[in-house]
Amino acid sequence: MFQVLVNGIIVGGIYALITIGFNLIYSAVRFYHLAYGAVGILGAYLTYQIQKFIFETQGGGLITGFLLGLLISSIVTGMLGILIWKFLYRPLRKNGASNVSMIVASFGLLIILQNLIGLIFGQSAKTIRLSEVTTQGYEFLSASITKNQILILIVTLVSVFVFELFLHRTKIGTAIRAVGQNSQLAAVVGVKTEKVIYITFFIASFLSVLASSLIALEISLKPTYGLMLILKVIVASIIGGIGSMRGALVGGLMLGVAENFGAYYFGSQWQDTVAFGLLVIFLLVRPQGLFKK
Amino acid sequence: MLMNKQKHILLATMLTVVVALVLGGCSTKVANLSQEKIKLGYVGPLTGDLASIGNDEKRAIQLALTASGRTDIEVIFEDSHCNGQAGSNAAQKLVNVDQVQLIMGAGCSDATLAMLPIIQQGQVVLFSSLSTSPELTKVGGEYFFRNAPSDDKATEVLAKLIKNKKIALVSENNDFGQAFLNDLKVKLAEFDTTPVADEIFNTGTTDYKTILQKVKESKAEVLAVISNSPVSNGLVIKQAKELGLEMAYYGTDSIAGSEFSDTAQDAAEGVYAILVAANTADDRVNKLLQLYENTYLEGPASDAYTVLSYDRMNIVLKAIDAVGYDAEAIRNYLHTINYDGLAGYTSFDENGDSSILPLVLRFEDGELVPVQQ
Amino acid sequence: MSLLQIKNISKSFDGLKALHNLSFNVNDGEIVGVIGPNGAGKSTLFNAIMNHINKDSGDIYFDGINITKKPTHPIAGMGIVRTFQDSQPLPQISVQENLDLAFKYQTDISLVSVFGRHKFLQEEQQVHFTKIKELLHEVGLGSKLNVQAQDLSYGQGKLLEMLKVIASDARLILLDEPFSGLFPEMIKLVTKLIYDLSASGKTILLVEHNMQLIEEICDRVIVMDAGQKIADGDFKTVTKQQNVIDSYLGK
Amino acid sequence: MDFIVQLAIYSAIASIAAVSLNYVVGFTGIMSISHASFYGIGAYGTALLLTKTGLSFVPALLLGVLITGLVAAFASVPILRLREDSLMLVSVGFALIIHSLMLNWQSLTNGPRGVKSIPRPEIFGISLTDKNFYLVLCLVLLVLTIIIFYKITKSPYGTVIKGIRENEEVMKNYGYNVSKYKHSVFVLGAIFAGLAGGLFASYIQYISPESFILLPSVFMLIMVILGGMGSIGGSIIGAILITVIPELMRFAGLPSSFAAESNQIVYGIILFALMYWRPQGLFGKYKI
Repeated sequence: MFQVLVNGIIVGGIYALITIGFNLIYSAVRFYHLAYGAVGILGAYLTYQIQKFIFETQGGGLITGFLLGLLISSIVTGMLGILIWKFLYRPLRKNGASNVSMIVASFGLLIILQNLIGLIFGQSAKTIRLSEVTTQGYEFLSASITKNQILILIVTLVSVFVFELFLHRTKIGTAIRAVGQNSQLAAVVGVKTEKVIYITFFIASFLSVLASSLIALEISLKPTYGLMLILKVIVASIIGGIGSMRGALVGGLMLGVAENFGAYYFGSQWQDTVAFGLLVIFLLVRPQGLFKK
Repeated sequence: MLMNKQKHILLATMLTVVVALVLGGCSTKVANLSQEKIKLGYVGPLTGDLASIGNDEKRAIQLALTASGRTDIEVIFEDSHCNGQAGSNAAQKLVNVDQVQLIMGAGCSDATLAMLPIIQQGQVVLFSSLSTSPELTKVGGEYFFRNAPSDDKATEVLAKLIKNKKIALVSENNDFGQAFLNDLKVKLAEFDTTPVADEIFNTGTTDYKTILQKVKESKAEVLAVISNSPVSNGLVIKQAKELGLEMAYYGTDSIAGSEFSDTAQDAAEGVYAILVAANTADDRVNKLLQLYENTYLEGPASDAYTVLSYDRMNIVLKAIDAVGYDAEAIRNYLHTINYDGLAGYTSFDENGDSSILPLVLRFEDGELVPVQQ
Repeated sequence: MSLLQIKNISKSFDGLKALHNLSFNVNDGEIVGVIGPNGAGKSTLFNAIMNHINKDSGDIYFDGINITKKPTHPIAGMGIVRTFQDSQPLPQISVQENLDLAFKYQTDISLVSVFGRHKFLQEEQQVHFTKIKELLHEVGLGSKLNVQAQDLSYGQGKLLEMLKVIASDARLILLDEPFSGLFPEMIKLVTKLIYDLSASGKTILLVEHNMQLIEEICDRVIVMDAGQKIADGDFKTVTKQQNVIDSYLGK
Repeated sequence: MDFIVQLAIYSAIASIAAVSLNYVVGFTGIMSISHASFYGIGAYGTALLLTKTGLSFVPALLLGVLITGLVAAFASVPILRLREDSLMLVSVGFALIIHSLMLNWQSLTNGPRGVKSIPRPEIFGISLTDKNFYLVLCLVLLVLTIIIFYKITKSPYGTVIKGIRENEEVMKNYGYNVSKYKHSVFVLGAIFAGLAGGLFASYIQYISPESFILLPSVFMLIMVILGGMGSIGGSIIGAILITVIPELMRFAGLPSSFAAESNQIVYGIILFALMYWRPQGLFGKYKI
């Protein structure tokens, strides 16, 4: 039983990490950036490629290869995130596109990105690993956690903590929150909203690559994971409260735990039903989610 | 009123585009008849979850064709997207427009079952190396052949191996998984053994730790993974080892191949596989896998289906040489053939099912080695 | 007997008292002005009457019937219509369709009516229908029937909104700043339309900032400030009251 | 020529679904992504009735459509409480729940193995094994659908639902019971989706949950958006294009190694470009 909770928290941690990025973008530009899942997976593929390059040709260690790959691909994908806003979404918004047409456009982008990944990296699954040997998890309180999971937990906690600090302590952080609250007002007060949106897209894409690469440790990489991830992220962000950072954290964890308990008691084939049942219930009972007023 | 004029122009262009495309369709048909090249069809999952195995099939056909040196034969590859409507369209196009007499393919039973009425009506031979669902034996019809053995043979072998042990079954919630699972349960019941755990997971599931937790609590001695996706097989076994489940692992035919070993890596050690055709003891198989790796710079996602598809192409070539390119003649010829293929001696019974029997193999330091029962 | 009775309704949005036990009556056939500084709660009053927002306390009676808790559409069905502050007609449908929607006699709209035999407008409806056609030409919208409403100018949009009010043939009409943003000759046209309405026995509640128009049109004036009624009477006496002047000068 | 006839049949069935979706999304502004689920319920309803109860084609199809209507009536209560993007999301949630019911309610739907050998329909004794007769059946039903929806959208009722699309609050102010209209629009749209589903099932003679998952709903939405919101002719052309073009791409002779992915990329580009240049679609009058 406790093991199921542990599994839920670890998966939930990853969902939370991605949902934070997703909510950040939503609060800045007010629409669901569906292609966000594919951006993260693209970044994870980059991490895989860099790690393979370092490990096989440069003879570097798996872990150093992974960390270096993570850093490089997060920055590169962060740039990509900015370009996506600047050349794809902003012209649409300037053209007077409504929220609904922005969602439809971003779904189109998701399909394009997913198939580009399929073309470039091929359809077969790729694996990122940190050690040659599959090591058995460490036992404590009748639950076992593997090395990867511990790393995921640590990185999730650290990035959530650093992110909260960044958001509330630094100037840019407050600017992002101001734009999130009310972009017109922020503009009036002199916040350069355009620059803030760039930073938001950079950070969000950075986080999504981080989380997608971590997930790849557990479930390897396939081009179709983008859609799967974004559906989970939407559920988590609605539960937590669309646009709120703390909501993203709680929403992600709740989704992870709910899915795992659903799988445990009803069988894993009902896992998605539990997740989307939760989405429907929250949209009806509390559409603004847990943390929004 | 600009709005209306603009609308009429757009309407007109749209209609001309559609008409042009449709006519385009017909004109290529006329062109085909003039060339005397023999046209074979292939319909399989080139996108979607089974894309990697579909690509294996396609590459195996291309390898066999180049190896045979035949220039008078051309294979038209169509993607079934693992979906009924696309599969039936692909088959209809091949039968109706390309006038093929024989189609290789049919992977996901969605596309297969949607193609069967077209095959039977068009009286074209359908030769599959991927669909193993036992239900096709009855429904296939006289034009349906397959050299991949029906699952009821595999379940027989597996049932004998794991009878009266504490068994945990983890199966994928798709046509292959559920058909195999139900068949296996029936066979196990004959040996009056009932599984201690019976978990089903949706296609595309990636986190199996919670299912495996239930398997752990069921104190099973044997874990049988029933899925035709190499990634799912790999993840289940890897996560089971991470959870410290000490039990014998059994998998099905999609275990042999790079995609599974990449995902499971060293966790694959000691895993039993009930599978067909990846018998590495036969050096023709090794030569083919090596040829595949040299040509495509990566190992096949599944050795079994690559070998079966390779055999299939050679069987079709043999049939055409023997009786000419006519569906009726090929159909009768296939009933009489006993081909010495990489997957073993292949002959077809009256339902078109193949005589090939699955072997029991075991992963020993990265290699699949046959195990004597 | 007064047509509309507001009995000490109050409504606060987390602390801000939008309406604070406000009470007043409007008699049949009267034109009553509602004035007060911005944020005095005028629009909130209209929202409260139409039950767009539910009230914290108090009751509203229309023609003697308690409509406090009724959903918006039955209230409108009883013969009340309201315009929104800078309301424009529905944009992506034609002027004709906008009018049809407001036309009171378009009652039994159901799927059955689509396929059933098309009921011919009774004589009384026919009269009403021709009257609107005339008004359309009068205000210069006669030629724009099939134009998408979004292609009209702001002024023409406001005029169309007034015509929709007339078409609805409602007994009580809540006008929320019908004159705002209009050129002088448009204001004359709207004023004429209001007089026509009043002449045909309609009761009007008019929210407006333009004081001359209020003085010219209204029989009686209610002054609101911070959600409370601070004066109720004819224009002259009310504008002399000290507390009204203070509220406007922002003391 | 069977290939062309089969394409025509699939286009006609897709057009019926697209026109009914346009009635819900284009005319009334209810952004529902669960249309393929009703298409699926219609298909399963008809297929199960045909295979399990031995009913003949016409009663099975009508009953299948009725069942879809009932399910839609229940589903519309939660779905229509929301608007715009949250309605889209709850309808996605509903679609996925229906899909997993199809997948896991094995006793009823035979789960992932789907429903096999659905008999080809017999109407008044004419057996429709011949594709041409089936095409005639589909075209007759398509024409019927067009007439019905044309008549509705041109009638005063049509004006009311267009008014609801524009602004629900204003419509309430004029005394219209907005939720009653939205429910009846949602259910009628679902009924025609069920009809299309029933026709699809008895033509393809095998259905499984895979063909009714999220993607078909999105494809239907693309048909309506491409064709044009609020234009019946537009949705039909959109349906024909989305059904026919990928099949004709088979002739384009693209090397199949990247033909499959490039098809999908073309859809993505169509979606994005449309939202930029013509959000109202080719023939539509209303921007989403």
